[in-house]
Amino acid sequence: MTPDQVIFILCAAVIVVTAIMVVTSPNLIHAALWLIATLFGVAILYALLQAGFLALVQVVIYIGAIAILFIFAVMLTRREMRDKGPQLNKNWALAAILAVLTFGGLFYILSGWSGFSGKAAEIPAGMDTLRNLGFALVSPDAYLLPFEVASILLLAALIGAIYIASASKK
Amino acid sequence: MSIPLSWYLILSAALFSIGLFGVLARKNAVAILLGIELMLNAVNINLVSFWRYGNIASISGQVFAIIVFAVAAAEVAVGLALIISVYRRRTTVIANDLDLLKW
Amino acid sequence: MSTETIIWLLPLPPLLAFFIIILFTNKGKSLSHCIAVIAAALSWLGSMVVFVRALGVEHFGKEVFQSSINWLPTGNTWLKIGVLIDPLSAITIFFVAWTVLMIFVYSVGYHNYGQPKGDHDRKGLPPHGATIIDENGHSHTVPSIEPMYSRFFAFIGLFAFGMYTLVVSDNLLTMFVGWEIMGLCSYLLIGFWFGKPSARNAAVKAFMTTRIGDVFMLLGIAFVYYATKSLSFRDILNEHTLSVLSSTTTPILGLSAAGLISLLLFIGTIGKSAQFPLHVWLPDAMEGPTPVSAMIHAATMVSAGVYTVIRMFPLISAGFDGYHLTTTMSIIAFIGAFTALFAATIAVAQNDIKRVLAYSTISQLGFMIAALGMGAYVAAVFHLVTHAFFKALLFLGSGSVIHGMEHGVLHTGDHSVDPQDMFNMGGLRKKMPITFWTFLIGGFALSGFPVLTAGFWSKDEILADAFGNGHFVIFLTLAIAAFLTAFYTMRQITLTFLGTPRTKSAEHAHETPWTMTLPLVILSVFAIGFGWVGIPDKFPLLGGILPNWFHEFVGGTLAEAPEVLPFNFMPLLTSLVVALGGLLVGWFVYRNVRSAAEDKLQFKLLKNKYYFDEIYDLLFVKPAYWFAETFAYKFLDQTIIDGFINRIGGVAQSIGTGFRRYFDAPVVNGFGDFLGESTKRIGRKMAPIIQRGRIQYYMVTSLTVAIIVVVLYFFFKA
Amino acid sequence: MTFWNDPINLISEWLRGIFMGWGMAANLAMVITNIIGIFVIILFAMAIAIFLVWVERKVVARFQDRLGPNRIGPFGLFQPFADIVKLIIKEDITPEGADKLIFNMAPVISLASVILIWAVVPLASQIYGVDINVAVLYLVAAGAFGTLSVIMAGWSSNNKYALIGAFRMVATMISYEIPMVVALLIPTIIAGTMSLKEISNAQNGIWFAFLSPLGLLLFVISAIAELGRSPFDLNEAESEIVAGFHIEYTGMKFGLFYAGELLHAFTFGGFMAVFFFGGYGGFFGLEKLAAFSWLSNPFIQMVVFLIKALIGYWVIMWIKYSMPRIRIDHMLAFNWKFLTPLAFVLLMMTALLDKLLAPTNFYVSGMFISNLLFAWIVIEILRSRSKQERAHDIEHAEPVELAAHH
Repeated sequence: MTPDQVIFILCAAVIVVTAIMVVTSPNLIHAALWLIATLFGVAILYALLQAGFLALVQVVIYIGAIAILFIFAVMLTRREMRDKGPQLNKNWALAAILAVLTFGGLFYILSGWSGFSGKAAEIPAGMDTLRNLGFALVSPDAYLLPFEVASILLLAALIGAIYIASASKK
Repeated sequence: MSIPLSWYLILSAALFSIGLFGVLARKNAVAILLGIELMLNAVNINLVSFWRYGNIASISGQVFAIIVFAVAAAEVAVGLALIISVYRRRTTVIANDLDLLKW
Repeated sequence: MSTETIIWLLPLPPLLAFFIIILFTNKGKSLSHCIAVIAAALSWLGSMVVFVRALGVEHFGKEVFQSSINWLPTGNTWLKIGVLIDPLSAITIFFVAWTVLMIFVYSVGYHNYGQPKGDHDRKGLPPHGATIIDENGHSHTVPSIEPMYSRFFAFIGLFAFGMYTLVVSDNLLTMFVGWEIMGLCSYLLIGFWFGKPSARNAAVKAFMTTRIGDVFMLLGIAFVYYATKSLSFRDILNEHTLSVLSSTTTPILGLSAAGLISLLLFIGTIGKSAQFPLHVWLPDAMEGPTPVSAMIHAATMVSAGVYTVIRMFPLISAGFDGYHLTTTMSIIAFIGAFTALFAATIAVAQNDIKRVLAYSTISQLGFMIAALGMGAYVAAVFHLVTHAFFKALLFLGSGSVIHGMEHGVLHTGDHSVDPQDMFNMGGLRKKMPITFWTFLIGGFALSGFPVLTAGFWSKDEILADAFGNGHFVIFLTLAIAAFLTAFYTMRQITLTFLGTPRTKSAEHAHETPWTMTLPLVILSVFAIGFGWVGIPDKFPLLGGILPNWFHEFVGGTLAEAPEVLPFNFMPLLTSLVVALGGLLVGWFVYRNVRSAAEDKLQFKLLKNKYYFDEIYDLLFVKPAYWFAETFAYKFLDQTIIDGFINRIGGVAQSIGTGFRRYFDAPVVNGFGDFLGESTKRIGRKMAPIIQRGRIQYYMVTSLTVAIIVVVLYFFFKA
Repeated sequence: MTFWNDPINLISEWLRGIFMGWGMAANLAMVITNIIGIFVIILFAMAIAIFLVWVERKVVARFQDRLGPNRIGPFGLFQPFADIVKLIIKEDITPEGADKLIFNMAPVISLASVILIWAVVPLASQIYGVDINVAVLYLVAAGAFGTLSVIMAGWSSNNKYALIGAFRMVATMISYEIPMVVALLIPTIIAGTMSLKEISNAQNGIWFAFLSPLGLLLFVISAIAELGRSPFDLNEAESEIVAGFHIEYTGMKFGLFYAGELLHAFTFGGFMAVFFFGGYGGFFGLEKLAAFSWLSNPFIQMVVFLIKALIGYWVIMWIKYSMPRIRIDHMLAFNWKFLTPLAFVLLMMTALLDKLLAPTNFYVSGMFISNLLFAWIVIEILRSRSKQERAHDIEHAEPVELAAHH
């Protein structure tokens, strides 16, 4: 076992356990905090995959913005927090079976794939993936258009969120 | 890099399934969104690991992941806004109570 | 700046103007028109630079200005978009830039800039006039400013953007985008005075009619993409692709792929360029403000239709050996020639000054289409350009006339006088001299007044091509159409400008402001001068004085330059006769047509000629009227075409009734009712179980089904 | 490689040599060395934090015309240790109804978010935790944990004042993060890198403070808001919500928050130095002269850096103790309606000018003057706006009912 593998296994364990806590925790604030732990684990995975930029973006966006937003939303709808009853609906058993089936199906399909246990090549020395990413995002030959479209999407979401959530004027 | 691709894929499949369970089984709409976030993260793990284990020079995987970030942020913003708006009108965020549109 | 950069930027200013006006300066009238005119001027400037640089390139057809970018990833390849200026688009951008700029300037005057606000003007209706009180205490009624002044400039800005986009495109996709933007704008602009029901209907009609063509065009584009995996002109129109396309057969009519594609694209043109049988929208489109008519009829939209066919000419002519027309070309030539004649006959019987021009436009476009159908590529382009100039001139001139008449109407206060009816005019020559002279130049160019005007050279070239290539039927048809053209043009000029005023309003007509007359003057320069760049080398006396620059320049667009036909006196003679004859006849017939001819001296003086008038009336006018009224309009248009359509409708209706009574009601309905009822009953029973309105149940259900399907798939695959 | 010009590497090589001498695998030795390095950095940061307690108390006393701590040790230097002892022996209270785990984790995360940042702080050209190429982003990411700790503390305390304080703080931090990130992008653009070390090196010729004074101003303002210090200390506005999100914390848990805040402020002082004042270097080319080559010594550089950071910290304190508090809505409006647009325009301007002016000789002067010009324009706009508003207010002012004269 190399240090990489140790880190991966620790991370994976954290991710899976916390993810299960996210979907089962009866207290929504706890669920949101568990989500943060999950997301942090995923960020470490990115770092392990040598995508440092994505790891930090993951932390900034998910933990710094999205998770906080979740906590805010939970607090703004806090009457639900007092529901001490079950937080799962009636067919949670069916849902669990479906989830397990999905996992099994994905595993089955993936395991039949030739590249399943592929090894990663070393990133060649002198290749700056961050630079490549930056150029890819602003080059018309690559992803300039999707990038711009994403910005429009964010703008639309911003306006839409403000409009929807603002108190209706009567 | 001594970790085979399969580890990442299995982890991401597991995360995806857990998220799916959350989406299907949680009562609270906010919790459903939490589940969706898990699923999106699972997708992102896949994208980044395919980038790392595939052609590194082609940066597509990372770009896609970034776009997923953007979409996730947009989705959360609008989704939570909707939930808050619904909560204001109906004082509930239980997804299954919101069943007025059945006819 | 590199030429390519300029070309990329050409469509931008009008678009920016559109957004700026719509979003920010809607309130400021002078600011809005300044922005719009400056935008048009910028595009004009860019176009001129591009054009001049294009002139400086030797063998410009081989070396073109071209640049493209990757736009949309499609699997492993990219859908590229880009710009292309070759001789054809260079010449097109030249006249588009000029006419568009002129129309923008003209619009300032046309919409009464600088006049007071109307007394009871409302948005969506033409201005009704304003009452002002001068320093002496007299109250006058004067034209009032258009209430939606800024909006108009925004719309025409967008329109100009569409046209520039279309012209500079190097591929069918962006061209189609420009095409559709213009379709939208023509809808918005024809229905600009949406308060008038007629304008509303006309807008809808124009939109719907052109849409028919557009659908086919889109099919054609899809077919092109399917067949060649590209939409770029340079890719489609090279010899290899063309030979592949022309040797591929399709199941429809036994056409080759090239033939079918060009036919589909041509149907788009039929709609856009108002060819028979989709011409119906164009005369109605006169409901829009006059600059719009000029935009639509001369500078942009209808030209766009012809431009497209010309652009796709190599595709259309794929398999053409120079003498025997392909099926597609025959269809195109037939429709063009027929439209030319058909529309000309109708134009003869119209009284509305703009309607005459509308039919005339249809007819002239028919000329171009016919020329193209015969393979006379250069002639078609030539006529497209000259026609754009003189028809824009005529439309703007007619707008000026109407404007002057409206002035008179407001002055007299007699609102029963229709300012567009030519029989209410007369004698405007003295009231509106600039308009008269420019209109005269435009009219003569339209009729093909020999040697001097641009229309003569281009029309002559079409006739020469028809004659020289042995298409005598087409030649004859076009010759008659040309005669009628000259005839109704002269009729129009005579009724409008010559003689004496027939109404009080005409007496008080007034020359229009400089913003309207300046464009007329500039355009009339082109209406005369532009013909001289295309004088055939072998033309007697004049040939060779000026080199036939146009032929060489535009001919370079095609892979092999079209050959210059040997000179023949027959078509020249014909065009001389029809042009001069038509003009003369028109003048003779109409110079004295007026209700009250009290002046006895003049009456006596003209008596003998009046006798001729009778003969002419009997020989030409009556038959022409009859032909126009009874045959073309009542018989052909109403009885045959409409009758055919009605008959189809009737037959379909009776079949439908039969079906309804004996099949539909008992069998289909019975079964349907049974099915519906039982579905409903099942639904009622199932609804509480399945349709609960609960999102998570739906998700669970659909996921279950999905998993089952996947499992089954793998199960059976294994 | 001697101790004087590369101490960290020398020590780590030496340690690794020792571990491998004990028969450890190379990998393991590396991991253990790294862990030791991490501890060293944490200890260094904590030691600074202890020192800062004294600095803060001393400075605030002088601002308020007092003497400050002066009993324990020379100049009261050992006061912090007395404080620590006091905090430790105090009763550790967890309120009734609090969410215990979260309640106890919040101060840890708060301090951790600050200490995390120290991993990338370049104390000197050879003394730093790690030099990563996305360090600027890393700062923001670490800041996200600070936000998290605040909301955790506020929520888990089961106290409405704490929750209100947390909400205010989070709203502030999320909002002011935007201008701060944009302000950080300005040195990034000028230096063309996100590595803090590279940014420091890029200022050897000229400090970025001269290239982008407005960027510096933006950064200072948003950093203070991010810290939640006066005039942006709505989160703990004593007169309104008692003490904000850490109202329920006692003993060392409060101590952690307190230390975290002080260290955070000092860290931002350090970032001011790194991003705008040349970091450990920035001697305007002086170090190239033979007579001044000692300036390139890592220990000298570290001292220079710490002095610069302390000056930055002092500026932050100066503002804190001389400004009154701003109302929460004013503060958010100030950010969204003024600071954020300003930051974006400034960013675009900088990016554009950086590209345009780079090949010319007017680079420095052009950047500086353009900033001044821009500031002038903004001030003019503000002035005309406020004039309009005043006019509007006067026009719509409610007439004051005067007491009737008898």
